[in-house]
Amino acid sequence: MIAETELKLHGLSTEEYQRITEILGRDPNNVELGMYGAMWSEHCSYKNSKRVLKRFPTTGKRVIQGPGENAGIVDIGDNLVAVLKIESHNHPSAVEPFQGAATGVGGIIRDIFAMGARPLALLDSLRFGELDEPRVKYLFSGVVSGISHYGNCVGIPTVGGEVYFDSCYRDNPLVNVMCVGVANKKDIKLAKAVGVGNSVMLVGSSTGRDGIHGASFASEELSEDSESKRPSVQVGDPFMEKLLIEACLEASKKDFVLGVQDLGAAGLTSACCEAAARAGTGMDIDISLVPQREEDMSPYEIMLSESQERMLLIVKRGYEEEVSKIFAKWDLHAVKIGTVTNDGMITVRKEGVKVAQVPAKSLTEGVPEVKRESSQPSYLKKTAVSVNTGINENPEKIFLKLLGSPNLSSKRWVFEQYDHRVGTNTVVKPGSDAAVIRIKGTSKGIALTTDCNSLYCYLDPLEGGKQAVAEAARNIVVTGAEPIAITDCLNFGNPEDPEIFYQVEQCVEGISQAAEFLGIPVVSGNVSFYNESPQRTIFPTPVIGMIGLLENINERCETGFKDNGDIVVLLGEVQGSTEASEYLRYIHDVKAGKPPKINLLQEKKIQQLCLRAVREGVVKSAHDVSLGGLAVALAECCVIGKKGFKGNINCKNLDAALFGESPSRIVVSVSPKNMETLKLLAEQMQIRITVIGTVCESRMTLAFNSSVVIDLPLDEVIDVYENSLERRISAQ
Amino acid sequence: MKVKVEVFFKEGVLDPQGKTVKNALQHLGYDEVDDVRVGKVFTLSLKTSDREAARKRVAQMCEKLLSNPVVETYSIDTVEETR
Amino acid sequence: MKVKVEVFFKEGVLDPQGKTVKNALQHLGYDEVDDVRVGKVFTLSLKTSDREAARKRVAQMCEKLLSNPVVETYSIDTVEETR
Amino acid sequence: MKCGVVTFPGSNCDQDCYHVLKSVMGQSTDMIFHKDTFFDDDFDLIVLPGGFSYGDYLRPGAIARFSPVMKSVKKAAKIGKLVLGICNGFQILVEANLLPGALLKNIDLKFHCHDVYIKVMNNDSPFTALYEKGEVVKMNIAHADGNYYADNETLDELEQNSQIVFCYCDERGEINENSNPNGSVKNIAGICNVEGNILGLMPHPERCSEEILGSADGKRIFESIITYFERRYACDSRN
Ligand SMILES: Nc1ncnc2c1ncn2[C@@H]1O[C@H](COP(=O)(O)OP(=O)(O)O)[C@@H](O)[C@H]1O
Ligand SMILES: [Mg+2]
Repeated sequence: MIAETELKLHGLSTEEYQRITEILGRDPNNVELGMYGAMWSEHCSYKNSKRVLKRFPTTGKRVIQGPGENAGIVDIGDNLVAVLKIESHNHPSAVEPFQGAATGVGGIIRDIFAMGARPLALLDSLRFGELDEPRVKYLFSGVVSGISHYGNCVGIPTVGGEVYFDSCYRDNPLVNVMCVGVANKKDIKLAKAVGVGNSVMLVGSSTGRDGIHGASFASEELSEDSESKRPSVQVGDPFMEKLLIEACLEASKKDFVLGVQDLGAAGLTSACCEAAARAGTGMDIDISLVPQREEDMSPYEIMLSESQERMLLIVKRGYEEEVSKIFAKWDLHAVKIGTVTNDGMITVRKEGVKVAQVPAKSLTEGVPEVKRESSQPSYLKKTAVSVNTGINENPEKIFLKLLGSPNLSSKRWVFEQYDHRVGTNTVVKPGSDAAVIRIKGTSKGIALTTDCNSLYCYLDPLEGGKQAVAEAARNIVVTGAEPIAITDCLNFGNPEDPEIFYQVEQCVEGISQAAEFLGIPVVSGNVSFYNESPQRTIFPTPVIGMIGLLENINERCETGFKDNGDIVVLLGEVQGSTEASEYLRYIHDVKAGKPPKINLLQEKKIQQLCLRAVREGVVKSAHDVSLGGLAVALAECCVIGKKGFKGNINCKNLDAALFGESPSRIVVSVSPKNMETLKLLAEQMQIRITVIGTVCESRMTLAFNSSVVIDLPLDEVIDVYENSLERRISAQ
Repeated sequence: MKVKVEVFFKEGVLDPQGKTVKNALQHLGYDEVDDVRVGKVFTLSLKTSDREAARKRVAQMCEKLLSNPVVETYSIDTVEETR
Repeated sequence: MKVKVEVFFKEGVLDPQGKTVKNALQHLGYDEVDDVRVGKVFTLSLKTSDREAARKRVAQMCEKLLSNPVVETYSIDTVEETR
Repeated sequence: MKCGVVTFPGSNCDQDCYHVLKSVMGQSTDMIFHKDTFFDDDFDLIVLPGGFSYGDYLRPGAIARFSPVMKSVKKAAKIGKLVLGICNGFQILVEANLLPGALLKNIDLKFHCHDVYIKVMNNDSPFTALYEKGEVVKMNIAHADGNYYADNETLDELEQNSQIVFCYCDERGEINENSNPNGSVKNIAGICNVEGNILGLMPHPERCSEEILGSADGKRIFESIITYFERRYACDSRN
């Protein structure tokens, strides 16, 4: 029997070791132990979350590929498909923000072109501690430059994302990256090692000692010595990735390329066993054929290296030369390292001599599932109190404070460091609710967004899960697109803690209820646990990545007000709630209260109304009301449209009226001649709408029960919204 | 006092620049080039006259700012008194 | 043979990286820092044993590729035989 | 008119340029791979597109200038064909000594992607004839190394020969420090050679050639080029 300390090194439990000996009928050797350790880590095996994830609705008339492949696929008509996936790179970014984030971008892109799709857009969902700390600034600017470095160089526009700051992310920032691609339906490649006797070829970068144990690194909490876990940090080579994209997409078009699989966490081990397991085959590879960057690498190191920018191809026997030619054009090597077998085993050799042999399926599915306890977190008793603050300062001052706060002000400083226009497809640029890219050669467009209100998830995981989906969908709908698919990234603390596991279960339940009700399937996703340090745990943060389809891109709509004299109308309830709001968190430093409840039927109707009004050209602008409430939403319409606003809200509480939050609300602007049509539509759908003002030239004036509470020149509103983040960062 | 600091990626860490420059040189006919590593070099002019103290302070600067110990190593190359 | 090459901006060409590093260092309390220049350093491993020939070839590489004579100067720092 | 768009390893605006020339402008357009060469007469216009050739490792454009295709580009330029370098293409032209000066890191060391206003300083060129002199147009920039540098002597020459084609300015056409996004000397955004048949610029006209993308101000560069060749061919056939 093996020492427990050695098992720990591989991240395996005694029970798991037992299981391995049963599977093999013998003790595993060191290489095999390493392979199981990596594949059975939470990051690769989902042993803690599998059962919960089954809850997601994953089918629908457009779904071609749900969870289980490198990325999800949905039909968008005209023989085209959209391919999408989101992934976390939290721990690497905490240790080395620039390279951690950069390699996160590289990894998610490979998942998309592995399926034969050309990556068309990236989104990044980021969360950090409070910006006044130098270390947070360092992490934040490092992550942003890492994404900029990699994404810009590979030539995929980063068109959207989110940035949120709260002290809970101080030690453990979140870096989630989503990629969306489009392919001809017939060009889709699955990562299956089919056809006994076919060749397994490795392409891209040579293999070094970098990133060994990356999977297990991502599967434990950050601690004092995380910084010393050097090998887990890899350096990305976006230039190589760009060549790899072009060469792989060229190869994918060929019939003799049967399958494509990226090398991500657990490197060659994971690529081989996943491709073989999916096809029910085996693989016999010789690691001495693997191009190596460093000398004297052991089989263990080669099998577990997480060197970036590598792909595995399954090639019809006899066509290896053809494949090599395609890669040579791009100055890349394509090397045959083995063959597909029918024995279901992953056999690893070194110069012909067997160094490991394990059943492929046992690596991907054999892990003993872990049943986690769950119990309602005790903090919920404390936070579920209703907080009555009242406004104790001049509302205009509060408004400006909020508008210039890190979470609400424009993220221009971030997205202007990203090339968001390469590809000449970006029709709605970052800064709006959802980005819209066009699909050349068609009249279609795709809307994209990522969303999650993690404070809601913290204060009410079920409600938070629902609202993450609803908010994402609302962001899609205001552009005129119909939501068609979800990819999710579940960021949580240590699932071994029953209170954390409760958050996981509840959030997933909430997401599932909303996704089901709104009819949007979950087609791919990623789980990231252990996001905590000894000092703090993150808010539960299930990020929802969503795409929507515009059949006719000319029927799109944007956030900004358009013309003087247009009528500004609120779809939905006027009164918001300050509980669990950003206003309460930022201005009053209170993270408590019950998030406003969402009525999914009401939500669905509002979305349908908005979609119709946009598509039929009834409204000229549409913007969803979220963090910061109505006052902030109106300011955004003004800033983005470079127009003023004059209006009045009749309501009970001043702070709830201005800054209160509540789901199912959308601000639209309508030309007076279309007002009747909008009223009719709303009546038909039984939605309450309220006229709250008009678009005007250059002031933002807002009254509450007919007395003016905000009256500011547009230029000042623009300046505070657009430049506050940059000022905060450059202030030393 | 002038101090020169060099910062390179650690051994074993991929150096994409070095690799690309090596390929370019080989393409240009410099076949004798076996390997290239690319690093950064800083020349710091300091208002100090104490050599040893300077070296210590610069080592701190390297740890804190000039290099990223997670992926890079630094070396303090020369310490030169300015005339 | 290992050859080290350094490339810096010419005097007179603004070095914004140097300026940024200087400011950052001063902000961290290293007030003795008067000036910082940032350059590139290359370590070339060559399959040659002739020191002088190596130096000449490397000078060519510098002129052609490693430096941009419009804004940069280069210096061949050390030539070291590998054991 | 026949157009060629070069793909270097790491080019990423090559397809964008192809799209505009072919689908928006309706011109016969081919892609040219960096390893290939071509005959002097194959193309009237050769575009060196934006992107990160060779990852911009070392210096932007430093390695791409040695590509085989650049020999053909030089020869074509010599006999008066038009060469348009956009962003990374501009950087390559400068490294290849087809245009004077150098492009350094942006003064704030950051990548900038946003719209800028640029002023047309010279409309007496095949690339800009359809603009008014002094006209202010809106285009997108997206670069980390667009800080144009040249020594004083070179700058004098550029001015004397009217080689400065575009300068960054504000909405009203003022050329000042506030409207300079990257630190370029004299706010230079684009220059041409003495003969006027090679243009390099940092802004991306191909991203600004369709209203749906927010601006069509860049389209007139391509229209100017087309007009130039229509006239030239008309002349040729008359002679
Ligand atoms: N939260 C989730 N929701 C839906 N599907 C998920 C989720 N997490 C993982 N999956 C699916 O499980 C599979 C394995 O995920 P992952 O290991 O992250 O992919 P990869 O190996 O390509 O990085 C993928 O098909 C992914 O879409
Ligand atoms: Mg994958």
